[in-house]
Amino acid sequence: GGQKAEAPDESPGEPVVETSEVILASTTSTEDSGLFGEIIPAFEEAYPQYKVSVVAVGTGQALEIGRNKDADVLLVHAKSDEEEFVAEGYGIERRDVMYNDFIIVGPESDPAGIKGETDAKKAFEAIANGKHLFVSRGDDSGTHKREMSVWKAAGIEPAGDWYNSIGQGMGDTLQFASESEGYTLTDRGTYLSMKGKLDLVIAVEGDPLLLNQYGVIVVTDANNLEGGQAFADWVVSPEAQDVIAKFGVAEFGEPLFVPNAK
Amino acid sequence: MSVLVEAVVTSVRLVLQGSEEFWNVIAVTFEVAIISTIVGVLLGTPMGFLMGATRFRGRRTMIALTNTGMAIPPVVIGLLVMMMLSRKGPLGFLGMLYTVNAMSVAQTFISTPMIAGLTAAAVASIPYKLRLQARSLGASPWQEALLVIKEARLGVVAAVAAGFGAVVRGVGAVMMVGGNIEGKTRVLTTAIVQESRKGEFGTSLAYGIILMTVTFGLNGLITWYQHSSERLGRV
Amino acid sequence: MSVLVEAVVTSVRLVLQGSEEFWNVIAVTFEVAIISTIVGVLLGTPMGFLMGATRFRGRRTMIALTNTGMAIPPVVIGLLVMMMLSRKGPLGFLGMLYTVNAMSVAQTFISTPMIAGLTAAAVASIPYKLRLQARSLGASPWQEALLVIKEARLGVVAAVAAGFGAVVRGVGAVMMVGGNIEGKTRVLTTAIVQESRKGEFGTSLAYGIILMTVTFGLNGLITWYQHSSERLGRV
Amino acid sequence: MSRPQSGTGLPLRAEGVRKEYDKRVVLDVDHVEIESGQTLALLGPSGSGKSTLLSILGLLEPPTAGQVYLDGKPVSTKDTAARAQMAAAFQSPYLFKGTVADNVAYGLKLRRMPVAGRREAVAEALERVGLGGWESRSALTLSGGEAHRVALARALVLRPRVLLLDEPLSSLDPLIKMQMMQDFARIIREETMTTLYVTHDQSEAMAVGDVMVILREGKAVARGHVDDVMGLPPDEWTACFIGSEPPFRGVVIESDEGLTGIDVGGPIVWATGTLAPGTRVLVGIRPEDVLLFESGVEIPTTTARNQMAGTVTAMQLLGVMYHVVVDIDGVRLASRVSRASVREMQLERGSEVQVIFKATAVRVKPQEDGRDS
Amino acid sequence: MSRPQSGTGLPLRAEGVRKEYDKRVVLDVDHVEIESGQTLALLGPSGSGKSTLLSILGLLEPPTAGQVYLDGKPVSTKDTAARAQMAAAFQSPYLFKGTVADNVAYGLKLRRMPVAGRREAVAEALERVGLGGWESRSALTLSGGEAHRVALARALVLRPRVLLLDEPLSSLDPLIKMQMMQDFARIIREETMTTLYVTHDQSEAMAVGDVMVILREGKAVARGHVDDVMGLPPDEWTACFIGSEPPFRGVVIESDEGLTGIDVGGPIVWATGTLAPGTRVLVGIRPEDVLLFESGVEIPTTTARNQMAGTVTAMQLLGVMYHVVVDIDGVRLASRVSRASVREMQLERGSEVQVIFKATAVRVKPQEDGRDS
Ligand SMILES: Nc1ncnc2c1ncn2[C@@H]1O[C@H](COP(=O)(O)OP(=O)(O)OP(=O)(O)O)[C@@H](O)[C@H]1O
Ligand SMILES: Nc1ncnc2c1ncn2[C@@H]1O[C@H](COP(=O)(O)OP(=O)(O)OP(=O)(O)O)[C@@H](O)[C@H]1O
Ligand SMILES: [Mg+2]
Ligand SMILES: [Mg+2]
Repeated sequence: GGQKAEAPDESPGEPVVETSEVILASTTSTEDSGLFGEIIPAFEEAYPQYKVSVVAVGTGQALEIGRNKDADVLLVHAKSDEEEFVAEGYGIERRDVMYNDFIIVGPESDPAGIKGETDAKKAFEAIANGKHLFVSRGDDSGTHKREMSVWKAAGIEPAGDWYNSIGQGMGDTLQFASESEGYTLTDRGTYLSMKGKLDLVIAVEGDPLLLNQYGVIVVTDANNLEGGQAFADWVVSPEAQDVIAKFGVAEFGEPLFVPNAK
Repeated sequence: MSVLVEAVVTSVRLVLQGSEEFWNVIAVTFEVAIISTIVGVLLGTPMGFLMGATRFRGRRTMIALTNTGMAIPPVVIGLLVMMMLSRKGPLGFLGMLYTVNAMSVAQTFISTPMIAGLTAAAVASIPYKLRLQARSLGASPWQEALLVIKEARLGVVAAVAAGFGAVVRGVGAVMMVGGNIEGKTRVLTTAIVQESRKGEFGTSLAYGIILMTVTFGLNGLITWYQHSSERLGRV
Repeated sequence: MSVLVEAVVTSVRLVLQGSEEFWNVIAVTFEVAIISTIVGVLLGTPMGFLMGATRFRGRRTMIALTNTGMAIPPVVIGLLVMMMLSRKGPLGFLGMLYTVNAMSVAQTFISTPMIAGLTAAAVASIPYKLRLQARSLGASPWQEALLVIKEARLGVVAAVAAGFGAVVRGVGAVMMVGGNIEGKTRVLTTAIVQESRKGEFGTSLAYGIILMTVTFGLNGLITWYQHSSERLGRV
Repeated sequence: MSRPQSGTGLPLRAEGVRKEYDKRVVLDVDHVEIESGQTLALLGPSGSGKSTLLSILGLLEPPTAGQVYLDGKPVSTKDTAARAQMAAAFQSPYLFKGTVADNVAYGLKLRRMPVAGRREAVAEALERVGLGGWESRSALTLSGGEAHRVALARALVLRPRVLLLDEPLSSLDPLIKMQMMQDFARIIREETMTTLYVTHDQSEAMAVGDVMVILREGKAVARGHVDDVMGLPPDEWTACFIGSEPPFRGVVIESDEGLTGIDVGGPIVWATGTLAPGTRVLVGIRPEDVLLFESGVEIPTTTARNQMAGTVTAMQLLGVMYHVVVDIDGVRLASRVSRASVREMQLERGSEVQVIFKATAVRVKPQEDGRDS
Repeated sequence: MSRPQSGTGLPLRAEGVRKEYDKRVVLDVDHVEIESGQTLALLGPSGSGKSTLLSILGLLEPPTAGQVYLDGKPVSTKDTAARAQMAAAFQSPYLFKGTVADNVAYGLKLRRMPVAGRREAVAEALERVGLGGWESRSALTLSGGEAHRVALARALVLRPRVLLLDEPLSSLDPLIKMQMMQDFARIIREETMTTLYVTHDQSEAMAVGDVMVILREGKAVARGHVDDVMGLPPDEWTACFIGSEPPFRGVVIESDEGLTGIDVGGPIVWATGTLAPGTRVLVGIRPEDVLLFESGVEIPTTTARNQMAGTVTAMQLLGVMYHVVVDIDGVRLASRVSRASVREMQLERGSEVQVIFKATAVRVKPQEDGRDS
């Protein structure tokens, strides 16, 4: 069932392909990375009967949309929440799709002297102790949650003038950090895509603590269950994984995501 | 300000290249804006007339409420409409969420109070005796109301312009209930937000420039109409 | 709609608990709104008078531009102001970005065209002969303008209400130049957006309710003033 | 004029109408009625309630108390149908934005008159108010008088059954005023419109009015046929308001061959008509019928039956003419005297003069007991 | 009145003022001036340009061409200072929102008068227009006449050097009108205000005006002392406008003991004053000075020097009086006759009548060659 929509490239003469809309709720950072520009067309090519509409919002909002069954399938990166979501019965199952990693970026001057550091906890400690400006997304997004878990691991309760929680998207947050010469935790994809416009350099990378796992969830009795299921199945399929592996190489010389579907 | 230059260049390029994508954004933007303005006029002017030109209990409260309506953040309206249209919500069966219609509905909640509140002030400035004069010539209440609105034209048109502006500018609501879906519910404002979020300030401003240019065109027409009465001389 | 219930409960709780945090948000919200409205009045009413009550070349263009100004998305304004105040921008040295003042500046760009455009329509409805009468009694151009604005009071106050509404509702600009820094530049609208991003719709609406309640209070006052002239009877 | 029964077919009638504005009574008229095709001239000083009464009769303002009847049926401000049979022109012309034609055509449009006929009717109405061919002029830039005339045309063009005019000519010059007054008188008669004509100008009232009501502070202090009211004002104030002296009481002493001698307590006044001697009467003479001559001049009684000596007790310049009050052994008469005559006769308070007026100029009214006395 | 040199101390003067509205010339007066403390009565039919001229002299509208002088200095609409010496009351009272007091006090506030004095002045001005104690009434709900009076008070209270009044009394009843006219005449004299008084009512013009200008379609067709213009209207149209007949030409045939006989081509007209026989003169008589009697009646010449037989050629009812035109072997005279007399004498076109008027009523003006003839 589901909402009907015509294929955009429909022209008279050709037999009309009845397509149904699949609503994919994801995060702004994922969309802003441009990934969907690659995989959605590929999927629609493989499954012409489906048309995917991406609704990019905050992670929390995405899950909420899922709970309301306003989306058919989710692609987000907040593992524990995703598992809880499934446990509560809102999602059928959660499958790993890919990962990229978080990095800590900061001003060239690197007042906290953490450049080259590979231990995120140590880096955070340095920032906190030196009360160096730190910008937090503070929007319960996957990125934010990961930042909090790092603080937790470092045993720090971040607060004070140096700690700016701004409740905005990744792009805004990077912008803010760049403008205010602060540190922030970001996913590599967004950072790379904005690098040119920022006065920020990578300070810390490679800590396993900073891996950013993306998962796909089909929403329980979603409006377009078949479509959602089809997308989920496709995105973990070898051909989709292949598309993901290639994405970004052309533009940034390195892939933005590492496919790791089992 | 290299960004500004970039913005202008980009805007021109966008228009000239004119991808289907792009024109779709333009189309949706003004479809939503115009529909919600028209509905806003249909609902708002009568309300405005009632508040401005008649007397009834609770009138002032209604006016205060309307003025408050002018201040409701689009996000809030978006949230409420979304909750209405959500599959879990009372109107879920319509399956309207994340459609252009949903956006028009949400925007109408923005345009209506604006138009109503400002129309009220405009018609209130029409002397009561003029209305009595119309009555004495046989005008029915409806015809009288029509005359008053015609007489208050300058103000009413300004109200409409303001209402149109409010829907053109308001992004929170359309973002919320439209979902900014590429090729479907993406409009200029949501595109602007997304681009600026990505730090693509140039592109973001480019969309802004396009939006403002079209709006300026429309306002040109409105102003021309609004002041066509001036040929009748100064009163 | 359990969310609505949750929203009401939360809003009450927020007010009763009244964390410093919370009151700071309220304070900043209305500090910015009121400052930018006042500045908007100071700049907008004279502009409105010029456009509505005088004749000069390019007047209509100016009106069309002002009406367009009513439609500029706050995000765009935010972007531009941000580029001005950016460390790389011409006014970077002020170090004003991400401060409350920056927000007031940005919001003023929103309130001014609104107030100017609507004031223009209001004063245009005042008969020219009335102004001649004032002149003939010795009114200087300034005193004449003052009288016209007093006579057009109903419309002008509505314009101010609309301007206030625009700054209260507009989130894009303050988000962009204020940064929504917790405890510093966070205002109700930015909080609303943030909460809805988190999917905390209840809390989000709670803030909305609080914003609307205060605004309604203020509008109550405005309306009362606006119509206090009615004791003079219907004209 | 005795009060008619309710439900009579009088086109327009009102009973016990009162209007208060925040407790201040500005109008309180126990009854007023206009017979079909007649014109009621409503006079009264500024602020006496004329316009208020007009808008109540026009079903525009609800009275605080009282009832308006149209053709005997009670009507209210709600009755759009009833109001559609009326048309009013207010004291100040509230013209609508647009051209002169737009304004005059407004009522016709509402009545769904076809365009062609409309254009014709508008042209004619404008012609009538001396603005022929002004159709396309903006209504907003007219001169005071022009605007008033457009407002007038806007009402006249509807040829309503009931016409309500509030000082329609007050802003016009005597020339066009006279011309239009006669024009009114004619069309009102032709179309048998029932008309309420508010004015503060007696000559206007006399020219167009059949009957007349004078308001004073919201109360009707005089009503009746125009000539009666003007000739025999019921009281001092009314007399003063219409610029004459109050009538005086007298007794018929002889009456034959159409001439009646009346003892007014002092001089004998001769009037035309026949009345039984002993009849108590009210006698009034309009100032413009009274001539003053130097005492001692001989005038043949064939011309002016009444000749008596008197003393000037008061003089007031009314623009072109003087209003001179003469006392004839206790009887006060007013006279209109030209500036020139005043100069030549060197009139002043106390001057001895000869008062001369014609028998035909004397209005006599047998005195019913009660309010007149 | 000969044209004064530029730069004379005339308080208010304008030269060659012309006003066009989209190419239509609505005003074109080559010169107009008011002497200090004098009142210029501006008459003219509706639409003749009176208000336009007023707002040009009041520095409110710029003329299309021409120049206004205040005390001989050229002034323009820009000169707020010059305008501050003037005050105007328009044809329709544009009252400001607020109370009556707010309105009347407006000009005083602008002039920074202390509150106490202000209150007093306002009270007095309101008293003057018969609205004493109305301070706190809303200005928006006044009756037509009341509003006009407030507008008037608003201008009078300023005691300006130059006062501009546009039909100030047109919406008032004769009673208060007269009273206020005399009041004006007095204060204008007391305060030596230089006044432009627009009106369409001759009696008003004669009561308050010293000099007089009559406009017709934007042109000044008559100017001069009020009595001259009214007595000897320069042309047919003006005569008709002020409700008399045009003067006729004659030659003095004898003149002694202050009496002058004039041959007007047919009858001999006797006037007061002395003039050399043979002088060519213009002769005018106001209608209200002319009495009509049945032919054959004897009137002693002591009273009315001029007695001649004539034929009624035209009659028109002007409300209270008839305007009767009589032809005396080719000379046309107008007379005012009361309705009663008309009834009695059974006047109608063609009736033979005796025309009687006093020598003092005859205006004589030695004829300069040129425009008058
Ligand atoms: N809305 C109102 N509120 C209070 N008083 C009012 C209102 N309308 C009229 N009045 C008063 O009622 C009285 C009568 O008003 P109305 O207009 O009938 O007088 P009028 O006879 O027409 O006088 P005019 O000849 O000056 O027009 C006036 O004193 C006026 O001030
Ligand atoms: N703004 C304008 N545009 C076009 N025509 C105008 C304008 N103002 C006045 N007129 C015309 O100029 C002429 C003179 O107007 P004005 O008001 O001076 O006449 P008026 O002598 O005062 O007449 P009234 O006695 O009726 O007031 C009128 O015919 C009027 O229609
Ligand atoms: Mg009135
Ligand atoms: Mg005028």
